[in-house]
Amino acid sequence: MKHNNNDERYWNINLLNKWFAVSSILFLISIGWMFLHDNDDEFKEYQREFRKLGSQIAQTKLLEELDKVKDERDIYQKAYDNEKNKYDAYSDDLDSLNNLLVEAKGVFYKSNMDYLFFKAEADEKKYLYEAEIVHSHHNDEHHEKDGYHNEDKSKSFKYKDQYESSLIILNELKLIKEKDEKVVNDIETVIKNLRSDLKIEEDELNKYLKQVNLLEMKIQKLDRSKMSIANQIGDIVRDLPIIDFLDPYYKVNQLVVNDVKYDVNFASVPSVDRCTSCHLGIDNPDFENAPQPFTSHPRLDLYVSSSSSHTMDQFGCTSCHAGRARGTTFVSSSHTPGSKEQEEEWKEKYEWEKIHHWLQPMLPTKYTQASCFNCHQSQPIVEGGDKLALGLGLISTSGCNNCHHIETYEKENNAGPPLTNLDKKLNKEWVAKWIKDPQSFRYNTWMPHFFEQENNSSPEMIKRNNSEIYAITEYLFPNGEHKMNNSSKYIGNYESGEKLFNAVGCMACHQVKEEKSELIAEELPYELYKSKFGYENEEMTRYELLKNQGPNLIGIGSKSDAEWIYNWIKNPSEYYPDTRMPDLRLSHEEASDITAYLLTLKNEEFSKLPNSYYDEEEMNNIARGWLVKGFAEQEANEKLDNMSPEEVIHYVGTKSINFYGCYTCHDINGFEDAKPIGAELTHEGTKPVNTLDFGHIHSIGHNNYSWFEQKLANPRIFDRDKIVAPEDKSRMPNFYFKPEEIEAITTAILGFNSNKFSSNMIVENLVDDKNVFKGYSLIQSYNCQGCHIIDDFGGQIADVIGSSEYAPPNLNTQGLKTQPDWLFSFFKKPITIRPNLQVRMPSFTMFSDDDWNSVIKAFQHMDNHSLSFEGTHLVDSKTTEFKAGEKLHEFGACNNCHFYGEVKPIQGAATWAPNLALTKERLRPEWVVEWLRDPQKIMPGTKMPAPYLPTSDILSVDGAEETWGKDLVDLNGDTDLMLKGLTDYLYNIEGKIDISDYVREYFKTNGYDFNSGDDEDDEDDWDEDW
Amino acid sequence: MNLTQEEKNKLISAKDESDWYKTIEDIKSTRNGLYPNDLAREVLSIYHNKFPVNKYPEYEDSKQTIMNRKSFLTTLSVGWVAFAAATGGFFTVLIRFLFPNVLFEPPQSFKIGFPEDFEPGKVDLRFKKQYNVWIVRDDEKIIALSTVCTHLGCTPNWQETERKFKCPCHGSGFRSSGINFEGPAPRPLERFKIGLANDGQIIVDKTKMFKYEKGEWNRSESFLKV
Amino acid sequence: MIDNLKNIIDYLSTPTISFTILTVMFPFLFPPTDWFDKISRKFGIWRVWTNTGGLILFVLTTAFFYMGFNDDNFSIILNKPDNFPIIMMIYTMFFFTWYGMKKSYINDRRIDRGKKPNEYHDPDDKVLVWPDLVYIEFIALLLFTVFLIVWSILVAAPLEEPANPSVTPNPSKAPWYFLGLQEMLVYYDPWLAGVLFPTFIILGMCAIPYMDINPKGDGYYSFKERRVGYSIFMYGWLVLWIYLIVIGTFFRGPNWNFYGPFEWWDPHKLEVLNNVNLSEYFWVIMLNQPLPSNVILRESVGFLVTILYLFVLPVFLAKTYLKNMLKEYGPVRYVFLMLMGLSMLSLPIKMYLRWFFNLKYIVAIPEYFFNI
Amino acid sequence: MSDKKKTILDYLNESMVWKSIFRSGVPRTRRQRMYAVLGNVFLHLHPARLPRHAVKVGYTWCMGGLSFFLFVVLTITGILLMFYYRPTVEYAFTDIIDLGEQVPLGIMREIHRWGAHSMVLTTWLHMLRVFMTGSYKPPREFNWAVGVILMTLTLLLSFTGYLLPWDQLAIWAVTVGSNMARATPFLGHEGPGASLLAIGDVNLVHSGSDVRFALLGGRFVGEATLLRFYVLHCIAVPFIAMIFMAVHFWRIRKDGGISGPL
Repeated sequence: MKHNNNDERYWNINLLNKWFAVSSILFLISIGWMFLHDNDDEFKEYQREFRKLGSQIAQTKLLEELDKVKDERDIYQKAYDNEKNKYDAYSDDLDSLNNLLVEAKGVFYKSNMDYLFFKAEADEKKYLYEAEIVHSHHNDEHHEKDGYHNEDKSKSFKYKDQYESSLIILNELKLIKEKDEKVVNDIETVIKNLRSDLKIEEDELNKYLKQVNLLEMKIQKLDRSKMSIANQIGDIVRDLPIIDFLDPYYKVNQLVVNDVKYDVNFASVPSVDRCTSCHLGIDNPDFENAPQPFTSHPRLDLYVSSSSSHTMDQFGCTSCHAGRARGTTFVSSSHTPGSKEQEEEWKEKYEWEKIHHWLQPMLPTKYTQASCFNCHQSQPIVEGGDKLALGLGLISTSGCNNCHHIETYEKENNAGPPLTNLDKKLNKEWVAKWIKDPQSFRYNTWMPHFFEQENNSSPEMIKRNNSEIYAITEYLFPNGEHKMNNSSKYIGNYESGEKLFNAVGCMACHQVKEEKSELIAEELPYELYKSKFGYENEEMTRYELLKNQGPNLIGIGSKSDAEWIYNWIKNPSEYYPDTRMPDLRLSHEEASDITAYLLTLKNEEFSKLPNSYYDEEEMNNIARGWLVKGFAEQEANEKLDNMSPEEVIHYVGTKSINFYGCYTCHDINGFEDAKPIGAELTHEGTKPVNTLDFGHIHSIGHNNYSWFEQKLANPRIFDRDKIVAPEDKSRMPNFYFKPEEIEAITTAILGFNSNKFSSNMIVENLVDDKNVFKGYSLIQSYNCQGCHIIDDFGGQIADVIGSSEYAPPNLNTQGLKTQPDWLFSFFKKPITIRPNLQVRMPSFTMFSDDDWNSVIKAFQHMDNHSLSFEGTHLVDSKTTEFKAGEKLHEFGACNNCHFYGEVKPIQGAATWAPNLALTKERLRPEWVVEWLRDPQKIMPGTKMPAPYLPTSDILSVDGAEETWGKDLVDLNGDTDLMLKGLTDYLYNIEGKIDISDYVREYFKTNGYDFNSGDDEDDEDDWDEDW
Repeated sequence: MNLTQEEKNKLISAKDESDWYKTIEDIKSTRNGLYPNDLAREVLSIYHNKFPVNKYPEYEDSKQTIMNRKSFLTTLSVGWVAFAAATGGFFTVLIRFLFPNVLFEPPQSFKIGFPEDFEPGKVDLRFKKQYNVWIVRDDEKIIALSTVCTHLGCTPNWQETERKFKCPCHGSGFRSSGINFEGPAPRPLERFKIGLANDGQIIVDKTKMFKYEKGEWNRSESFLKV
Repeated sequence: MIDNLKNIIDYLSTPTISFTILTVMFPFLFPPTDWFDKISRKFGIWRVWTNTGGLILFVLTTAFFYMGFNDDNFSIILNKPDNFPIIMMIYTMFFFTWYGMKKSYINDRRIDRGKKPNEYHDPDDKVLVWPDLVYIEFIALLLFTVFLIVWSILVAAPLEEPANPSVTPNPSKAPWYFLGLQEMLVYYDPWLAGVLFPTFIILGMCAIPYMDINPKGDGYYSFKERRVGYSIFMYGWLVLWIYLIVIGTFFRGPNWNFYGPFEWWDPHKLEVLNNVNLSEYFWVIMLNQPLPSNVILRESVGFLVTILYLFVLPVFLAKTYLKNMLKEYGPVRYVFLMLMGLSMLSLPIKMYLRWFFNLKYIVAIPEYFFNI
Repeated sequence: MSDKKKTILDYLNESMVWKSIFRSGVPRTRRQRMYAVLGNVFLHLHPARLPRHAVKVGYTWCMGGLSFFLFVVLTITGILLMFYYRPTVEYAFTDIIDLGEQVPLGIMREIHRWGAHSMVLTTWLHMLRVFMTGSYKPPREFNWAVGVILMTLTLLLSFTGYLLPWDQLAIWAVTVGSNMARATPFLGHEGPGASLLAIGDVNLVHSGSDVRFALLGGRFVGEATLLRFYVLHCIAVPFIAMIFMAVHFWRIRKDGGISGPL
């Protein structure tokens, strides 16, 4: 062929070469791009920044540290240099010694090798000899079976002699070895001794400079410019793309938290938290003021640190904060902005966007406390969980969990009083006005507003609501209304009534508070449907909530009559067996005085409000509307025609009560078995957002917590711009919550979720006796903390009484303090313990024995003490301690304040203190010892002084025995023994135990008038007199 | 199977393209309809001379620079170098993919505190339960001993009065250094890697073991000098 | 009587003895030179490769296993389901080696007499694949399937306790086909026995056709025409691989101690393992000195020996005994063959050094994991 | 012929469907027999005609064929086992128990395991035969090398499968086997030279970055190893083995069919 080059070819080879070159280069570029893309991680940026920051902080600390050691460093350094010089002077000796050592070591090496090798051989001989013995026994058995006895006991074992002779050689070798070893050791000791002084100084210097050295080491690891060249190269190489698996500095940090589960529906898998890839300073207090994401956790005492109760290892991050734990970028970890502004800021800064398809976005910081509920369900009041506790308190007080079933937070009591026998208490007019507008009577009532809301304020709806209220009222009074009876036999002296009201303990749960104010609403992210009746001045807190256990009693005189009030306070459970109001054991006189006082509290304006009226046509319309829901229209009309007006009213009443769910909070005849009307909230916190009906409201964030906030702020708002039949309108009433309350309740709702945790994380499972939690919940729902400080919280009544000295006692350490069986009997039948108090422990007659036991268990749980029964404390009155205790007691003049049975204290009633004869029944001796050691520690502010205990110095003075007595001197200042002696003495005091009658008589005759705060200065003086 | 001169002339004298194709058909039919490659090439070259079109300029270029060796080498070598590098990169992907960025293994190394936390001459039993390690400090060094008896794997107990680890199962005894001296244990206890972390704490790494009988106790990682 | 026999077998199967016996016997079974061939024929050793020899081999093996299955100790090992393949391996290896050798000897005799080997005339006389080959293949597959199914029905696959990384079984063994390597670990460090040698094995095996430039014996069973290469391969294959697998499977018990087949695996058994490095021999025992702290100086003797063995010896041989070989094979082949051959030979050498001189390492630098 | 009654087979043979699949009828004539082999993609592994010794079992031992057959058996039983086996530390062991206790025909596990052991043996014997007949000699030298690689792959397949039951036998066999990888020169963290691969304090080869780690997916045999070995066993190694097998078989034909004396 002529055209060889082009034979059977179509394409020009050069062209193809070019194409090949181009495509190969593109291939190469794409591969390179792939590597770069893989290496382009957001967290690495943060880690680089953090490294810089860490080195800066270490640098500053180093400077501080250097400054600190500036003065004395030279002293240590000099001492070291001195020794070093001395040591260097020995260098010739050292060299020859080292040479000797090398030689000796050589000798020893060989003799040791000989020994070890021969030992192995001897061991083998031993094994062989053993095997031989075993073998011969085996043969013996064999022969015995055959009836043949081997007479020859001294069988010859082949290895026996070998083994035994080897032992002799072994021992010789051992001796040689040990001799050689000793030579080596001796030389080493000499060398060591030469060095020992230097070593001491070196250690001293290093110890002194420990912090400096550590910081320097740290900086060397962090700051590249401080490294050796090899390390600098290594530091660059280790993080190069592709080989960054070898030993990278920048890497994903993760924590597998086995006890926290992420629910993937078919199974639950352990949570894997990568948050610390960027939040690098979270567990390091040095980074307190560092910018995010490096800031240390604000509560390292409670969380994250290894000494806290929620260690990072066990709890990780997302157990509390939620979010997409495996995410390694700002966006992919599903951060949630707390406000619109933050959202805008994030969009700007991080290109933040909501992660769709992720059901558990991070909780905004203000709602983090919701997660406490995951584990602390049964014991929700925990340190750092105030907001959640307030939310839960509000939920049970407002009765949210009456209408809404919440599996994990079920209702314990009806939020409202029973309406079963209203005819003994109220009249229809008051009731109707109340239903329509509860706050017009009491601006801070817990009863919510059903009417005059956004979706029922049109004239037609007002007309309809009037008829509904009329029908409900009629339904509630089947037997006619209450006849007001203000007979004088119920009315005593209102002035002493007011005093008593303030002193005896009513204020633990009730207040009489008229002041109110407009709500100054800051810019809220939601629309608040405000109350026109004003709000409480104080910000709502858990502590405020204690005061609102019972209703504010303003206007009570306009509500009911003397007869009912008198009977109610005299014995609350007679009218309402399930009431939480306890019996204060008021005498007739006391009760009538208080009644007189309460009747003076009037609300005249309420009386002037218009009453509801009967409107037959509207009533029929409403009835028809409901009938049509159940029957065909014609049938419905027929039914309606067949009803008498009374029947129509009854029908409308029934339907309305049903519709508004009145029965969920109040007992109402005919609705005993009716079910709650609200949506179940058990898993509300993790309900997907798309199942929440936002209606036409677009002004709020599209996430669950915004919806909850809005719903609470204006429950009817999602009906806005919708066309809805009256029977289908949303009907959640308005509680006129304040913004802080809305936040607290939203926190709690977010806590009602379906998150999964291992059972060993749930607090309830960590306690042997589940009754503990019943106790906690009783303490809460019966408002014990209204009077007492329990678990460092509560005792609000002290604010009213003025002086904590005359307020109910602080119950910290209660679990360790009293003997459980005594406490139980005290609960069942309270007696006077502190004779100088006028406030009294009420009788909680509604408590069963079980309940009381639970309360005792709860107290014990708070103090980690769980004994139900304890031995009697036996006292030997012949011991030295006892006698010393007696002496101390004498010096202490306890009888100045304390009762000894019926023996009155020397000082006046104002300083009266508990009956010491009661001690042996009431208190635990271990606690008494601690109490005597430092009363202020257990009960801050107590008037009880610590007994004076002579120190050994004082007791060793000549003639001390005359002053202090032989026994005390013998104890020679041993505090423990002295306190034990004193305690023993106290347990030996005899006398009457219950002095209630005596004290009551005393105050009846002498009056009780020292509980004003003015006396305090005098008492302080008295304190010092001691 | 080349064109005859007559056929060539016929083709060259073709008036226009339609005439050209007619001629081609004729030539084909004279050759039993065969139209082999060589023939086609020849025909095509005549065609290109006759109807020069810029449609395939590179084809014409190739005639002028049939074999420019230098350019051939450069384009092709660039191509191959790039291809080889990229393929190398691809295999790097395969290898790099085998090394995950995070590990889900339970941590095998752990911090146990500062050297000062350990008293000389004491056997520290605090880490026995969680990590199966005894920390022993003598005058010179700190070591981390495995708590697994070398006989049958029971866990010995430390007896302070006799200063020995005694195995409750079969009575093997070990000194605080880990050396076996009584009972059936065949070997001394194993030691783990021990060292200092950045923050000055001691770090014990259980992935690395040191056996006395292999002479590994001399290795610098098997003890921490104090 | 039986007990004594068992004791004798136990004794004979000690690696020292059995390996020596095998190694000594080997050149007479596979005679690489005329001299060995002569002896082999003189004492009738070659008769192993006849029907009678095969029968004796079979009877002996079967008798051994029969005794084993009836022995309290050996039956425990033999009855492990995973050890059945090794029994199968022993039988098939014996049989096929014998069968191939028998055919080789027959062909060798034909060639000696100037005839062509048995298969020579076949290619002129081709047969159809369908149905001859297809059919016998089909039948073979069916029979093998039957064999597999029956085996599977009779022997359940083993399943021990669930995996537990903190409880190490004693002994822990690799899968049986790697036990040769594990056995090598007794004598060499893992970087050699576990990494370098396997690599050499694979490389060397791949290289066989390129190294064996003997054109004879292509396509038919034959021994004599290529007896040197043949016997080297067979030594590597049968002794250094198959035999080591058998040792590893049957004769290695707790603590990797050796146990005779009929011996009880007593975990307390002690063996003297007093191994000394060459450097210790030189410095401590010969020169009565401690080991020098300089690593290179300390191991200089070992390095010297290694260099002598690996680099000087081939040069020396090339100049003297193997002059012809170098000429015939060319330098590349020669160097490669020497490297592979000396590596292969180093295993038995190290074994004997260990057994007779307790030599642990020739070069011992544990600091860098470099032990030879 | 026409008077002879047609059998069902004949009808079948003449049907359009049969013809479309097999092209020729029952191979009765020489031509048809050769066509049966040539026209069948599977039988086409073979030539149409062979030297006589190639059909003598005494010469071939049939070990190569059996090895391939076992590969097929193992593939089929392996695929079946994959339906019931989950390669996780939670389930692997119990799934194997269930194969023995409740899975219908769980005996597939036995067939798979014993088949695997057999395959190691048959490849070894195949190699032995090829050596004994000198069949590795030119022109088949390359195919011998491919065969050696295939044998190595067979061992790897068996080794990776050994771990999957996740019992003591498995985990320790693999631990012992994979421990050798840590001694790889330079690439294993306990191999000679590895400690030289350090820059300053940065140690490049350690237990978290060496070849053993790449093999195990972790520092010790654990969850990641199980998954890795599962993938290697079920996909990666068989995939590579199939490529090499294709080359091996193709080269047998291209190198002149079965070996024989020249």
